[in-house]
Amino acid sequence: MNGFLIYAGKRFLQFLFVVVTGITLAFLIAHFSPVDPVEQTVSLLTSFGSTDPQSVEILRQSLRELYGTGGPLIDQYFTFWGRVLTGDFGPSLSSFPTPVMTVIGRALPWTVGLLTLATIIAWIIGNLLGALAGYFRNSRLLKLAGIVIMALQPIPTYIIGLSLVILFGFVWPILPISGGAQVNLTPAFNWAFISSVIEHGILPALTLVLVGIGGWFISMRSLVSNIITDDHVVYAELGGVRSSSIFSYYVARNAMLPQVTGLALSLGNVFGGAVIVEFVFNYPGIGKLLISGIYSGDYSLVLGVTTIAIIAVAAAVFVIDIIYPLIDPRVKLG
Amino acid sequence: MSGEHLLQLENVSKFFPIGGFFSRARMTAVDDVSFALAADRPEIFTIVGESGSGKSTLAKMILGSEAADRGTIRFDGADIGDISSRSAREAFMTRVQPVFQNPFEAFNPLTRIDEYLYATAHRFKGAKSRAEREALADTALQRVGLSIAEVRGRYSHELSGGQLQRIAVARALIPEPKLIVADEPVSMVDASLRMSIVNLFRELRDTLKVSIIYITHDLATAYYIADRVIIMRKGVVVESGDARTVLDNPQHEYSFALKNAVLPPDPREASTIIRQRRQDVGAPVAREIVRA
Amino acid sequence: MFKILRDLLRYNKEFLFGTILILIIVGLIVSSFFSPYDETAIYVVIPDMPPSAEFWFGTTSRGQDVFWQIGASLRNTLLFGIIVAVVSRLIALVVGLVSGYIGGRTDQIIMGINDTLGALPNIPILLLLVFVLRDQMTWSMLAVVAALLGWTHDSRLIRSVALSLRQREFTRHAVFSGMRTSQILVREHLPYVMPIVFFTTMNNLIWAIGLEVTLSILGFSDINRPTIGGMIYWANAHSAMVAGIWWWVAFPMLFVVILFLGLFMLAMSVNEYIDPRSRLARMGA
Amino acid sequence: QDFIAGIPRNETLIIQGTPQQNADWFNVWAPGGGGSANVNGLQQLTTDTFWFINPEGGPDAWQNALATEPPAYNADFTQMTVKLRKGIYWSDGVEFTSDDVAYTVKTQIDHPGMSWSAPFSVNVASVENPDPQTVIFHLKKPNSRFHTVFTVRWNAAWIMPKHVFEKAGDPLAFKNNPPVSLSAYVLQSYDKAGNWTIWKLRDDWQRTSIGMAAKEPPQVKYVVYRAAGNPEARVIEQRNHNLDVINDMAPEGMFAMMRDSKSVASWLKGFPFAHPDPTLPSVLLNTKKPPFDNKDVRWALALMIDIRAVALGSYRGAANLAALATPPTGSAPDDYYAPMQDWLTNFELDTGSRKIKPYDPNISAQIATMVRGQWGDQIPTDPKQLQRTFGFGWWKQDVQAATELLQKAGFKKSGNQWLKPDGTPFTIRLQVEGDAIPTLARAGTVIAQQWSQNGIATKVDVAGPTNGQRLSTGDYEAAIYWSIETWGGHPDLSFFLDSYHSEFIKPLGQIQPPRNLQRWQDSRLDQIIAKNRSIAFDSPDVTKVGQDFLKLAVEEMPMIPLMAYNKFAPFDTTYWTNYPSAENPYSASGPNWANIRYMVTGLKANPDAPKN
Amino acid sequence: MTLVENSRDALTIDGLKCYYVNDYFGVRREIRAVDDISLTVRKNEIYGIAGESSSGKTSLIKTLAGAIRPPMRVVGGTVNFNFDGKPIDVYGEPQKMRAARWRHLSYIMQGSMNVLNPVRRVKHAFNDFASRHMGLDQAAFRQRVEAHLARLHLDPHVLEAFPHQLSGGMRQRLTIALATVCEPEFIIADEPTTALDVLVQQDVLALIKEVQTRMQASVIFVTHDMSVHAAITDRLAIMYAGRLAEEGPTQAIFDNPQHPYTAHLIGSLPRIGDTRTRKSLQGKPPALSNPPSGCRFHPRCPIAIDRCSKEVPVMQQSATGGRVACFRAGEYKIQ
Ligand SMILES: Nc1ncnc2c1ncn2[C@@H]1O[C@H](COP(=O)(O)OP(=O)(O)OP(=O)(O)O)[C@@H](O)[C@H]1O
Ligand SMILES: Nc1ncnc2c1ncn2[C@@H]1O[C@H](COP(=O)(O)OP(=O)(O)OP(=O)(O)O)[C@@H](O)[C@H]1O
Ligand SMILES: [Mg+2]
Ligand SMILES: [Mg+2]
Ligand code: NI
Repeated sequence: MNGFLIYAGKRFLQFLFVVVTGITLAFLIAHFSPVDPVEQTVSLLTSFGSTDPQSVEILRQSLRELYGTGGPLIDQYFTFWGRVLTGDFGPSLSSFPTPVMTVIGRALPWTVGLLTLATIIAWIIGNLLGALAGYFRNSRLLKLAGIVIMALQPIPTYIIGLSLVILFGFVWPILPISGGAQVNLTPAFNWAFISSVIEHGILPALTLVLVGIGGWFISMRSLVSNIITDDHVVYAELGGVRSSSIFSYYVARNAMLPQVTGLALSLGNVFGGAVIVEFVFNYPGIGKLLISGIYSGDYSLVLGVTTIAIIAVAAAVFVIDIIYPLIDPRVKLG
Repeated sequence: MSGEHLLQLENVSKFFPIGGFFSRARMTAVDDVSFALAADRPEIFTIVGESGSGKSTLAKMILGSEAADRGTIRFDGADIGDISSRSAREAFMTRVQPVFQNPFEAFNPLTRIDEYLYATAHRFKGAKSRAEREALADTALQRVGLSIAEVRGRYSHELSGGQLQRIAVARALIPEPKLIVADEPVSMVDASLRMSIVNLFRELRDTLKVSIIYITHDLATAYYIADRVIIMRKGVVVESGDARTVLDNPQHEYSFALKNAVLPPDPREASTIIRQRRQDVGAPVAREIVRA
Repeated sequence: MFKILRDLLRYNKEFLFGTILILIIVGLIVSSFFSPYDETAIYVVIPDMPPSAEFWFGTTSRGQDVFWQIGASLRNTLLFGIIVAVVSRLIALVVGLVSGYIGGRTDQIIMGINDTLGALPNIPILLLLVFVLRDQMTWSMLAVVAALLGWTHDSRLIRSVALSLRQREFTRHAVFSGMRTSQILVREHLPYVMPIVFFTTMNNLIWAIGLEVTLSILGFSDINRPTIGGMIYWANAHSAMVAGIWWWVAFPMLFVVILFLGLFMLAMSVNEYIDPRSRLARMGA
Repeated sequence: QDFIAGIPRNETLIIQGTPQQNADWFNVWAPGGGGSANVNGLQQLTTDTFWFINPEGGPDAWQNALATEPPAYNADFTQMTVKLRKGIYWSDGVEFTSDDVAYTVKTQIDHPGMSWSAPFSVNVASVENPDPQTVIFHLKKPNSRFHTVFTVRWNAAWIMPKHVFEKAGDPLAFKNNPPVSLSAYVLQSYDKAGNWTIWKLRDDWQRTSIGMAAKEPPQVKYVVYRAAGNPEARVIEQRNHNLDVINDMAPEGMFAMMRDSKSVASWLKGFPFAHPDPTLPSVLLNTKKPPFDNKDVRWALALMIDIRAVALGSYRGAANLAALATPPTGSAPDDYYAPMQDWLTNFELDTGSRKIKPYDPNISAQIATMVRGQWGDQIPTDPKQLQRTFGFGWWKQDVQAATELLQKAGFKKSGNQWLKPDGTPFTIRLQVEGDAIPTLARAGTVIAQQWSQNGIATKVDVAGPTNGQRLSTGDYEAAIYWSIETWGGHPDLSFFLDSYHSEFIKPLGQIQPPRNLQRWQDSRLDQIIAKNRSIAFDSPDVTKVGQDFLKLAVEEMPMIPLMAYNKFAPFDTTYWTNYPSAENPYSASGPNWANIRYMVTGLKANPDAPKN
Repeated sequence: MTLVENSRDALTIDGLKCYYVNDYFGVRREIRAVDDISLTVRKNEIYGIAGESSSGKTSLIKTLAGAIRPPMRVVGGTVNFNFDGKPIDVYGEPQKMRAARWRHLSYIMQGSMNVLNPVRRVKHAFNDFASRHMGLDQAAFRQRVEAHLARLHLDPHVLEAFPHQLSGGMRQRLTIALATVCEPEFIIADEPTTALDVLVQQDVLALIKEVQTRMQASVIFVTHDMSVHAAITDRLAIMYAGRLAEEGPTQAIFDNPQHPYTAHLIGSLPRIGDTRTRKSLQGKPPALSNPPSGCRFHPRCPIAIDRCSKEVPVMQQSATGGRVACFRAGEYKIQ
């Protein structure tokens, strides 16, 4: 029997377990939320107009029927799974009757694009600098870089974002500070649109990168400083192996392995959106959608987003588990 | 039948997967090895052989830290694969103690060396107080030419290879086990000290009735102390028997070659052997090295 | 112990700086107990005063002295962060080490749970829980919930190290030395993962504080309690950044930065202390 | 890069909108737009109905839109006849007729869940359209306020395009994209991601009610509704001239704008610059929860408040105080506040041990004096003017009287903590929304502090999105929110008052219909409401009934009115001028008000605007 | 330095002192692992170092190889190499030293099983260490390496393996291959054959000898295995407690050890076929943190005299053509 297949099969079962329990948990929590989607719609429809109490009562009844939010939890649970399996999360309750998938589908590319890019950039820069700083411990420049990065890291995303907004939107207004692309530009595969998307992505991405680098930096630095005392590194130094090779193949490469896992998980997390950044830059992403779903009690939407997020993270874990033995030869299958 | 044996290996084999991740190939590290140590007659049982022939793997299986893929290993009549409960495991460890091959690997670089000694004294000898533990450790260390004072508070990288090996031996002595599995325990020790450790083994066998599985490349010491020897090559036992008999008069061609390869401690003879060897291997690669 | 400290301070510049920075923070926190004003009281001083001799860090639009607010906020936020970090660290350590060391089925089950929690998106789950639990959702409860969400990644990391340690010869040696599983985990493996624990603690602390801030910005914190997030929330509610009351935001941030730089430096040096190899390397350098 | 691609900036008005969760949904009659619906220009620029009321009041507050005249009821208010304008066309060239109106009503009755389905089914027995310009509504029961369903204050029942919906299938699932417009603007383009929607002036804008009302051709050719991000970003966007109309911001932000920017216009020229909305932030007291069921307790809580601190804390002093249960905006100062000053001044309260006159008519003036230090000349000196900006008077903080009232109610003080008659400490959780309405949260913390200082330990609870639901289920003790909104431009209080009737009150835990969130129940109140139902909307008696209500509310103090909801809404004059202001209140100005169409069509291009 | 061009000396060590100085976290400990050692290694010779375990052999070698890391510290003395007539002061010219590594000087560490990068295939190590010194194209280089490995009885496919897949002996051979493949003119080897079976050991020794002869290289070879010294070294030094006890032509040392410790060491060697009980030395090796006064061997020396405990014997010309540090040189005989 091929050991790899057994291994992969086991991992896959674990993946299924994670997805099923994760989604079940999310389902329960979402359904226990006291925010009632019907009430949210009612108050939206009535809060500014003259409101005849009788009409409101009728409206409530009809919405309740329309949304189908009644019924025992267990039935809803099975209906929900039925939907998940067909990749359809039913209608969004706050955008009734537009399907949740349509709503998510509009926001997803923005978030995923932005976050994937920012995550990867932060990962590369953070790890590179962290590895350099761990290896060349006495370099002043790197020490300084370390201090700057560490100083930036604890500053809340919100403040960094806002500072960038003020800096590049007001003090030196060279970049757009809000939205995903220029106003009145239709999405198309042309330079005007793409350049606009890039331009609008710079500040949010920069925020995410500035915030994200620190974690990678500090972990990489500490991994590296552990590794440089290993015999094989010492020996390579004694062997006159070029510093650049030692750095990349002996130090960075060995320290990189756990970081690859980290990257995969972060990429899995991309599907959860970046609430604060989207909020600050008014970026049309999934995080904002999710929050508004929570606010409006639209559990279909919330569950849609969380389900995708859970599957993404679990898949990332699964994939990394599968390929890890390929990148770390020491790992045994088991 | 098995009750008479301290240790009994029956047709033990071990395989390792080799090659790429997706390949099904495997290599046989230990191939159908059987032998037994008698319970009533302690002996020094030596394993010699080619490097990579599975000696350490065999040792690991005896210690229960690798499972045999085929065959059974019994200690005191019980299959060591069945040892699972904590107390059984503990009992096993009081009676079987290892000395690992690579002293630089055998000690955690982040743990103080004396911790190992104290833990052993505490767990297997019930030494409660610190003083008791130190005393036990010191006694053991003295036997290998060290003292607790030299070891106390130090880390493995602060000690020489020989010191580490001796500490490892000393530690294994503390529980007064019935069986010591020593994987090249003196490879990094000078000849004089080596003799004293080897003498110590002999003394343990004679006075404390400890059996010792002694894995080594040093045929001379093997000859010096071993009761029985097995010679391994590519996982297979090619020859076994009374140590002196086998080494004096090896039957298998590999054993023979091995014995003949032993360098005598005499410069004239020894250098002749090496010179001979150089010629056997043939002319050196006749190419000038172009230096970059 | 005292000697260790003295040596650390003498040989290790980072430790010295780190200590100084942390002392600043500790001083500020301690001083907050002697604040002349009730920390929750508003309009106790003239609002919107820029930093001056009287008000070192200025005053807020709510008539609070930023200096005293920072002390109290740091205290509360740090308390929150530390609870989250400590609880989640403990879980991560126990789970990671045990799972990695024991391996096999136990490992699979534990990792299944681990991954499940890890896959749950934090913010929405927290928000939903805040809704569901409402009044029970005190800050300490929140800390516990955050701690329960915040360990999964790190335990996986720790586990991966533990897995490789399990294969090492010294682990087997330790077993045969009679060390108990707990001893092996604590004495043999823990030091190896200590660097991980340090940096993940820092990251976790930062995450926890970020969480606090995020929840505050989304309007879900207890606005009666001064915290760093709370300060940002209120500064926000008063448009401090555009109104030019920069000191309301800048000083809290400054101290958060000081705190973490201090922690960073301490972690670095203590890390080196724990690893005898680099400990010695330092001394010669 | 230009801020907007493809359309000239100087013909464009940029208005703050909200991100559209469901951007391609343009069906206002069904609830599909997502939590952010209605603030993208759709209802503001493309819909129309019979009448509008300008919340700012004034003689022209009533505006006939699709109707040519006010509603005509029969004597017992069971039938309403509406005369429609001729020559109005949908943007696709189809003429608007009474058929559309009848269709609107019928379709909605047939489809529960549509936005105005409920009021139609409750009220309308049948609709009759004898000719294209006449609609007659036969009502199920007498209703003197039925026309308000079609009267826009913020929005109202919009008329549906029959020719479109007829072919559309299920009107609840129909996206209505692109929407056919009945008003002066049509959809130009929109962002699928929901960040902006652009509307264009119709070529045949004259064939709309707004075109017919306009004295000059509208100059705004394009209207951009855009989600402009968080408050800081909005300020920056406006200062970069990328956002002409901001809906609301923190007072401090507004002050900074007014201080730093030359191109900003505001409702009031000087401090506090704000626009008072016809909503009334109050301390709502849950009268179904003891001890708030006790009027003396409620009064004691009111008297513990130092409103000056609240004004400073919430609005930096820029508050328009309200002692009466109606917002002091639009026509209310003239209809209610001024006439009732004497009554207020002489109002006596029995504390149990003595009678006091709690009203302090000078309190607004005191606030004015407090802020004059900072704002100097900007603060008016004319008392009348002062009343218009800072409100009339309020209750004077009187801790002694509050103490007496509490004692009268059986409370005891132990140390600095009041104990309830049963001996437990009197503590309050004061609920605020928090994030969306920060000024009220700010007011809440001040009040909480004052109550705490005076012996009632009070904690502020941020409810966030659960606010509405907790209020309507009665799951709160005290809250800062509004339960009173008015037409602003009309003295009739039915806008909220009708729903205060005891017949609608639900037990705690069940959902209370909007408005009477404090569940105030009083037979005298029921009588007042019955009276109001029986008289016509424009009857002179309306004011009289209103005053009775206000007096009763003072006596009972079911909620403690604080002030008008002051909105800080700066306008950028770089490209457009003639924004509505206190001097020229020709229109409502809030971007989410459907009434803003009158502002959009009333703006004048700034001749000094940068050319592009 | 006064190194003459083309001097016959490949390495000159003068008064070298190298201590482990521990003064940190409250504990002060100074271990004099290398204490005042002077010696020279000539071109084209194999210089063996033997000695008691923990007598400072590894420490000495590390110092020579410029591989010291704190807490080890060179307290005094100099180390000079002479590569191709170019002198290099190991601790004066780190730059030059760096450039010389593997090209002129290669080093096999003790415990060499651990020196290979655990996550890279073995072949990469060859590329990193050796390929740039050899100026061969990829294929030729590979061929060359494979040929080299073959002489160590290593199959070419080990190049594709990861270190953990190989046995201790295989790894050790690989490090030897790594250190010899460029055929440098100076090789420092610290117990390179401990994990090898005798057959393989022979080949390794043959290889080292081969390389050495061909390149006229110098080798410093540390091992406890006196037979190995006998087999390949030209001269042999015996260390005891951080000092040199004796140095001389290998043959002479085996035939006629001058220092009582040397004599004892030679005497305790077992042989196959010889089962006489061998006595090991009385007492234990001295602790280098607190070495005995005078001659460090005196507490264990069977022929010690008073003077031994007071005066430090210096290295002097011995009767057999080497040097010895003993007041009673040549007086002790093995029974
Ligand atoms: N974890 C493993 N995975 C794959 N192969 C292994 C593993 N461990 C050992 N082997 C292989 O098993 C064989 C036997 O190894 P073992 O360590 O037992 O040899 P040994 O006889 O102890 O050799 P030495 O004398 O060199 O120490 C070797 O070929 C080795 O490559
Ligand atoms: N890093 C260190 N810190 C402190 N002491 C050390 C350190 N490394 C080695 N020592 C000590 O220095 C002495 C000499 O050690 P060294 O490794 O040079 O011995 P050796 O002669 O090579 O021994 P072996 O033959 O056993 O390898 C020993 O007492 C050892 O304990
Ligand atoms: Mg082995
Ligand atoms: Mg050594
Ligand atoms: Ni409003």
